[in-house]
Amino acid sequence: MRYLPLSDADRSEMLRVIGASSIDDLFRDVPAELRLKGPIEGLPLHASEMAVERHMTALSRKNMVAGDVPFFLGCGAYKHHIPASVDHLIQRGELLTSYTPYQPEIAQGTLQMMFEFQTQVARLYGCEVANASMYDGSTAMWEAIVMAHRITRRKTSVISSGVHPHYVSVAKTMAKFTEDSLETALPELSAETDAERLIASIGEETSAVVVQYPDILGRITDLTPIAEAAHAAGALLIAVVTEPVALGLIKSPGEMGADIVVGEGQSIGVGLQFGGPYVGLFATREKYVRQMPGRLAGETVDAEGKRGFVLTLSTREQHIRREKATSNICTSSVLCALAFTIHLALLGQKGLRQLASLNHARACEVADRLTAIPGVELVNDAFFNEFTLKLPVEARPAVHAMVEKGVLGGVSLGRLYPGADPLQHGLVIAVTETVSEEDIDAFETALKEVVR
Amino acid sequence: MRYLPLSDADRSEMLRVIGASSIDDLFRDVPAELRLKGPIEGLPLHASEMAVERHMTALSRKNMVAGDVPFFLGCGAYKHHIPASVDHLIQRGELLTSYTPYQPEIAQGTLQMMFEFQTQVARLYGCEVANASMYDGSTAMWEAIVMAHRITRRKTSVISSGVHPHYVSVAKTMAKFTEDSLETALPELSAETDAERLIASIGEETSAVVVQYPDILGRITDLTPIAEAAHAAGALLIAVVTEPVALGLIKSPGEMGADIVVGEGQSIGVGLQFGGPYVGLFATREKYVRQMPGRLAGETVDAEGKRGFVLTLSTREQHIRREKATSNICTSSVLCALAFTIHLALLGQKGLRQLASLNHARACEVADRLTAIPGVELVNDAFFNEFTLKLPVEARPAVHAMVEKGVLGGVSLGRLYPGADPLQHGLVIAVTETVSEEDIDAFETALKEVVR
Amino acid sequence: MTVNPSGWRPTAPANEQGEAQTVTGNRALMLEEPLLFEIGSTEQTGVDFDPPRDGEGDHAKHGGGGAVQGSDPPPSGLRPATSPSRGGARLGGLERARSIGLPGLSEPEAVRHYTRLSRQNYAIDLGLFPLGSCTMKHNPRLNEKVARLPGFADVHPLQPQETVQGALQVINELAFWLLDLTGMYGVAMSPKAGAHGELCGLLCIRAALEARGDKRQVVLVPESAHGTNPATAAFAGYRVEDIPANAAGRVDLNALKARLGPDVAAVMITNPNTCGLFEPDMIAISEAVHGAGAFVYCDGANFNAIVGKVRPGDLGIDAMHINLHKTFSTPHGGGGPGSGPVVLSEALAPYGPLPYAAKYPDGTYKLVEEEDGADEHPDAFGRMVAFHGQMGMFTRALAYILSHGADGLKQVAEDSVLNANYILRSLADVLDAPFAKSGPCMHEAIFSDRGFAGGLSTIDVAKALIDEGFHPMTMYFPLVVHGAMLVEPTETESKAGLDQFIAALRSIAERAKAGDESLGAAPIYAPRRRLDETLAARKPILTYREPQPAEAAE
Amino acid sequence: MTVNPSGWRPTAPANEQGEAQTVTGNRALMLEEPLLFEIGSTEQTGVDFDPPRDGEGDHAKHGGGGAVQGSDPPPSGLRPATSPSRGGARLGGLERARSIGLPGLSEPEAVRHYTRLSRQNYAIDLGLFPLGSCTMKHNPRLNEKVARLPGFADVHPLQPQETVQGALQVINELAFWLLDLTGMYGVAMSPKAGAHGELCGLLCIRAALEARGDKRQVVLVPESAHGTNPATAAFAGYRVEDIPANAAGRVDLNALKARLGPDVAAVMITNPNTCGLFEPDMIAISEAVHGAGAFVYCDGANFNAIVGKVRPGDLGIDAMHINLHKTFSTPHGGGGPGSGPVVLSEALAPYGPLPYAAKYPDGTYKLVEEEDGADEHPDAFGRMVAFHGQMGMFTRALAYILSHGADGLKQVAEDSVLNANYILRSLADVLDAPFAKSGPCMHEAIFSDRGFAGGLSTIDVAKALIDEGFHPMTMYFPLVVHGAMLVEPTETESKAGLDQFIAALRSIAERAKAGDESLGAAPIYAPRRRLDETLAARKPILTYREPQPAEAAE
Ligand SMILES: Cc1ncc(COP(=O)(O)O)c(C=O)c1O
Ligand SMILES: Cc1ncc(COP(=O)(O)O)c(C=O)c1O
Repeated sequence: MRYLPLSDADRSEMLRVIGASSIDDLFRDVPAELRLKGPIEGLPLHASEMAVERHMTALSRKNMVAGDVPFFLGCGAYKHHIPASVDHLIQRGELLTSYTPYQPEIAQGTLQMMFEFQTQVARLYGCEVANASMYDGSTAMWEAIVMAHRITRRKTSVISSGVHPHYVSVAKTMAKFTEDSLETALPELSAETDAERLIASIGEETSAVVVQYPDILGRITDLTPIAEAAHAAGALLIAVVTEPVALGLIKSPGEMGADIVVGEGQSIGVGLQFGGPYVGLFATREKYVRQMPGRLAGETVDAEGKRGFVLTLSTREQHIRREKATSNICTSSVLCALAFTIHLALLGQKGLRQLASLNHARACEVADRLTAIPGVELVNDAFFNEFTLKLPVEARPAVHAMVEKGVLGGVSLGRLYPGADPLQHGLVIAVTETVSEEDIDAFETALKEVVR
Repeated sequence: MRYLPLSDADRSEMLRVIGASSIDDLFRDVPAELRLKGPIEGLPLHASEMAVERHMTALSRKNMVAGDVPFFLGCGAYKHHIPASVDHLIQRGELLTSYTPYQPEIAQGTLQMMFEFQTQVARLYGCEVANASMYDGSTAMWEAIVMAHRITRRKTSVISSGVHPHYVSVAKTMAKFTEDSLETALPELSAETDAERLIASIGEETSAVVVQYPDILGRITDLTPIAEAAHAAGALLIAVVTEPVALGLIKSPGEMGADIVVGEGQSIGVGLQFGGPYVGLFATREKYVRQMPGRLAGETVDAEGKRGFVLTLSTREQHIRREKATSNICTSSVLCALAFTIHLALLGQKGLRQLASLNHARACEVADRLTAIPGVELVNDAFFNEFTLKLPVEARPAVHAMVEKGVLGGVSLGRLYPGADPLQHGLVIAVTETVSEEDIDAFETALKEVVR
Repeated sequence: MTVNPSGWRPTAPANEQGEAQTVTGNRALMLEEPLLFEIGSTEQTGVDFDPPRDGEGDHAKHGGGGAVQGSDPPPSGLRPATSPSRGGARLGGLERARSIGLPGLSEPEAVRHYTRLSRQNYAIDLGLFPLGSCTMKHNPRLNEKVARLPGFADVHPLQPQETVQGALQVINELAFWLLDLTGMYGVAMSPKAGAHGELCGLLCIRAALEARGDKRQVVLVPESAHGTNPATAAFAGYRVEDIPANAAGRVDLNALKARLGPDVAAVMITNPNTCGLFEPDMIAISEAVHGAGAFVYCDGANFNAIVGKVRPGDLGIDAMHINLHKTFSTPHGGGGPGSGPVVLSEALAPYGPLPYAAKYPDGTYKLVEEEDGADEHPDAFGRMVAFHGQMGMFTRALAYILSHGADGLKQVAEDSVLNANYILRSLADVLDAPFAKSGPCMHEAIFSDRGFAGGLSTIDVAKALIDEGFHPMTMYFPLVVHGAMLVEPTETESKAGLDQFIAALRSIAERAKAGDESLGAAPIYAPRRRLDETLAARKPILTYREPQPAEAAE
Repeated sequence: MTVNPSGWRPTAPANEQGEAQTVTGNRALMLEEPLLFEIGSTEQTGVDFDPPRDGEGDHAKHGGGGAVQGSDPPPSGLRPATSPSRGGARLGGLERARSIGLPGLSEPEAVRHYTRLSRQNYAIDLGLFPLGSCTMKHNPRLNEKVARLPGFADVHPLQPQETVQGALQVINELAFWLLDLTGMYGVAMSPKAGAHGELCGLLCIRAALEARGDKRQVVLVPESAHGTNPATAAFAGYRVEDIPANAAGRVDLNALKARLGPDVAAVMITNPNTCGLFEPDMIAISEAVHGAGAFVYCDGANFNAIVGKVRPGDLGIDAMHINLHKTFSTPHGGGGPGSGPVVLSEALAPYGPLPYAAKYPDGTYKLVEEEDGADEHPDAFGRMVAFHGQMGMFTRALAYILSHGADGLKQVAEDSVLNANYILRSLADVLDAPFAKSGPCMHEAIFSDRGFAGGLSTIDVAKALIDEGFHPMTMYFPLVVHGAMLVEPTETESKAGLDQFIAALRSIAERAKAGDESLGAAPIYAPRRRLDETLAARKPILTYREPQPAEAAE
């Protein structure tokens, strides 16, 4: 078998050295009656690379490829053009096939890249420190809530109705078991966010207020008042960012007073991949660093005084602190973090700003074009590259009808909030630099037809 | 521009250091009236990676992809499955972006791979030595003829009618200028090769006999008698191999007495690529090595006595011998040679034999299936993975008609030998491991329809 | 950028060999590389944009090119979409004014920066990576290729389901084979890594207990367990208690039985355990645990040793996570991404999380989410992640399973165990192997530092292995063995490779016993000597700060 | 395999730094790697085949798997075609009986073997590669991506033309832009590299001369020319004579005029020339040559210096090859593949070779081969290669040209010249720059070894650069400068990178002048010390031979 270097001759020679009469001798601790006699049933025998490649290719062709059609989906995952050099570099064996950098003398590559990643994330979010990645945005948000709980010793968090519903369900699921209590609500199809409700509901039991920016409907609002209200009550402000590209154009949550900023990094370097693997970003204030989950790379020197990097503050982590750790996370999403840091290094501030303004300009154009369709209303006043339309018809069937016309025309709120009647006419549309003029024409035509 | 690291600030600082007032100052040797004033006309200004990728993708989609349809073309280029690890490895920057290994201390990777490649080629061909690659099979054949000319000091070579017509045209083109004379002929649609004609035409002016094995019609024949006849007359036997996979199953030319064996390496590791880049293989007897063209890696030791490799016998080459060199070749096809050596190392003798027998078995099946079609005759008695059919109709229109049915059904001799009437009914069909049962059914159906 | 980007200064202590120093600090192919922030500039970018139209004037000054200028033939793809006159007008006054401080690199600089950095890493592709408990096996390149097929890599998780049938089929097929290989009843595919899978498994257990109104508080975990086990139990709201081990490095069955009671929710067992030993009493353990009304969670990180040889379902296990990034060869990538599907017993399957990919008789696939959950999977404990799990790992793992097949996977387990025992027996004469007398090990061999001369410890042996061209084994884990050295070669190592490793470790072990002080200086050939971890933790520097003008000058 | 795969033995002279030796011969990440033939086996393979059917029993024993065994869901792709009962029966008795002696490696062994070997190479991706005359610029990764699109990579050269319109369009578009950039009349796309392009150009010239019944015998080539120039002229059947250079490193116009006559077929000029200097008299040269009834061949290897700044067609050139693997960034790959299209003047265009890709008014493309050649291109001198040229390089070069565009390419030339002059002027005080006084250089700076202390030469400086982490410049070429050091940075180097290089070369130059003997020992940090090239040439070992049992034992 192509992945197995041992020959039968090697095997018998090695058994001889070991002093075992047969391979099963080595499995003697496994109850004999349970040991499978031959190859396991059901699974075919080994297959050639060509056969497997053909099978997988056949499956892949059953999917509609985002890049092949007019594409306008967002809601937590965004299609951006990724420079070819990013994937080329993360496929270098030294990055792809290394482990968590436990032996820093021969892991400076990963460690320095982690350190650079942490700095980029902290600056993008407007925070002092960031960790070296979490699984994704949704799990990062839950970890932030638990962290706020540890810091404030309070158990109630107030979650904005603008937070991605999947993120909210993850938090609700966990809260059931940790006896945290979460105040949540459904979003409304209005230009206003629920900032006021949030501020009103902050109390002395509140550990944190959690807001998404831009939110699930693409709305953006100044977080400063919420931060001030939270701080006044001794609570923290947790901001969630699902589209990091936005921060090339609009204020960072850190600048507006957020204490913990978490989010999804997929937009930069990672790609759509049907939802995973993605990369969770996590940043906060220096004073909270010892309460932070996840790996951290830190600067130090070696025996010769040369600068080098190591994993640090491990006393927060499960492999040292075990049940007292700040989190149980071990393997996180470093390779995606490397893709993120490479793509962001290629962009730089200059490229990120250009990319962001191009996204926004393109989104404004699409909003104008679509709201010109009779009966179609724009929910948002302000947005970055994503906005919500109120259609004269239910959005969910409309989306399926557009698929028939070869257009992937946004995410219906019906998909995200099944059964929430007031939202059924809502359609969330993301527009990035990958959208061409022809794509916009096709979308406009398709939407016209399905709403009439 | 994304490929240019200098900033405008760098540029003016550097001009200052240089002591030039402007960049045009540095171009002062270029006649001012000829210097272009602005960006050259016609060519657009720079474009984003995304835009260029879309343009190239659009062009690529105008082509019918071999892997997407039933595919049976050969005649000097063969479709084989290449393990994913081959392309992964040759994309490592250290291999992809290095130069010809002039500085061996920091080029041992390329040099050792060349040495391993030379050994593999020599063994595959049944020869003593091989070089580190030529441009392709056709240019390698011409170099072999010139080499035979140098060795025998004779100018006439006899070329089998079974040699690929493009290879023959290349040789004819060159011969016009070097005053070598070539005896050539058109192939006939018969099971017999022209071995007898060749033997008969060997004289004391003959420098070399050139035969292809398997030949353009897929025929294979024992080269021993030709080798003996050639040697008896003081001439050399040059064998040309366009499908190296064949040598996993059939005797090597070296074993049968060939003095120089050249060929195309594309089948192993390189891929179709619409005809290039490919890689020329070149092997011969040790005693002729100083007459051989191309780069050679040789073993030696370093100052500490460690084994190492260097480019050697450069006194044959243009950069040392200039007009007295054995060839003018400089850049050859090393990266394709690396792909070849990696793929062949993955196969090994065991895999190569399996691959070759699978190809032959599949080809036999297809031959049986197609010759069952009324009016369709098999020209070959013996073949490896490629054979020729005589159709009841002209083959060229038949091939186009099959394209309409989504089948790439072989190469018509009319395409290769335009105007050669006796050959117009000939269709050359190659069958490799990539051909599936469904492909064979589709081909059979299509051919049935077009010949009826 | 300074000419010598490393911290090295001529005044710094010259290293032992008194090497000739270079001006650049480079040593031929071993290149020093400054930080991104030291070489990049906020005015530089490695990404171009197509030319601005009215309204995009905003970034006109950033000099997008004019790809649309007259060209014949006109490259069709080279026309950017136009944009509106109102660009930049709808940001609610939230424009980001201040500099973000993100440096950019041109593509040549970026490729070089990351290529140089990568060369400072060790990896499986370079050599043996015997990190015990981590199953660092070869990552097949076919897997990388299939994961990048546009039909998998360029598909959005919220596309209408009729447009992602192939993606759902991948999840369903992989789930099918994981159940086949484990003999379990159900599987939760969405967990993002092993620890996340542990959490998923414990939440299933907790949901099952609560469903029967049973509020148990305690989870029992062996001392030898991986840190994620107790951390996860605590994260899920349980109190953690130890299970003692016996002299043979296995769970002490009687002690366990004695502790079991109505307050125990679950027992977390790692099998094969972290000493590389199979728990021969596994069935008795399961029976005892079930007898006490608790559940058996199995940490499946070591499944590689038994895949295709025995089915965990036959051992009485209720839940087990599988690290696709270990047993099923998805690349570890320097610390993830991983994927931790959890297989479940019939008792726990009803409580598994949403979403999941179901296959219907008509051959279609459906992603069962909250919407249909109520009908099709009413007892689900909830959702673990946004979207549907690690698709990019699923494609790789499926390609791996189909490539190996039933015969190949059985061989995987056998060869991994064979390689580990070969190392164990080949070194037993120079290194103390605490459990060697109790019989063969499974996929990893464990040694202790017993017999090393004073002042030398496991870390010195590990660092000396670095100079010999190997990644060290896992050090000081599990805690139950003094100065533990846990060696997991995996099945993808050749005998020649093992022999070289054995020879190197043998000579180092002899030096350690002989008290060769020079071990303390190892590594001497790596990009860095030993690093000061105390300093790093004492005053953490976690992000780059631009030097003050003074420093910058130098 | 021996434990220590390198030739090193403890008995060998310990190296200067008296390094501690390792058992394996490895030095941390710098790993010794044996030959394929020392680690592989003829019984091992890294390629699997699907299970045998009747008649393929032939390789049944090689153990193809049974991918077709009952599987649910049945992986559709996993069914191999059946094969006939007669397999292996039609080889005309030519079965290959003897062992071929080709070792195989499993995939993990192969990935490791080649990854380790690759790490012993220097490359552009690692750092500055200032090899004069070679234009080692950054190779954009976009180019690698587009070249691998199935529509380009998986297309057969003999597919019916209606199925390859996109491929033909690529050739035609690239040809179009090359003509635009050179201001020439026609272009031959099929030559495989620069030298092959030279041959193509000279054959056009010869065909043109013969067409007018003119049998000229001599080609004039400057002493400073690259070796391929005289070699090509000889290969094309011409006698080669030198053209002398003047003190400023340019062609001596008067000497050239004096030599021109009815026997001279062509003059081969490199412009910018191999000293990195532009020929200011180029137009006068062309006029003189044309006046004498001969043609001007220009070696375009140095086109990078002037692309987008001046059009060779305006300089009176009749034929010029373009190295796509230099100016247009296709990767050099350790020695090719390259691509050497030749642009032609109106006088030579009719004689260009077949085939070529023509565009028709209806927007279709046609590959004009021998068949139509007679009508559409009757004077073609013939064919240079099988098939149609280096498609894989065409896609890359086209992507590069479109990416840079008119503004980008002009900047390429300017930055390449700027970088070279920056190096020239920054080092002129420590290194002898023979032509510096005559003014600026173009894309490369040339220095001589004048002033080095006795016993030290260019090679010592070059090898010392290796230790500093740079690839050396071109040494001892061109021949017209003593101990020539030809430095071509290209435009893809940053100022910071150049400053580091300058600092390193400056210190080495100072050591060379001061007579620092230690330079003679360089490199000391590379995978190998200086290699014995004389030994290699004296008794050539060009292929591996298995050791006799005796040796093998050790
Ligand atoms: C025994 C054991 N359990 C659990 C884990 C955690 O798995 P992951 O790192 O995928 O979260 C690991 C991996 O390090 C492990 O070795
Ligand atoms: C000046 C010059 N002419 C010709 C050549 C030959 O080009 P190629 O190596 O592509 O055959 C080269 C490349 O080394 C060169 O530098």
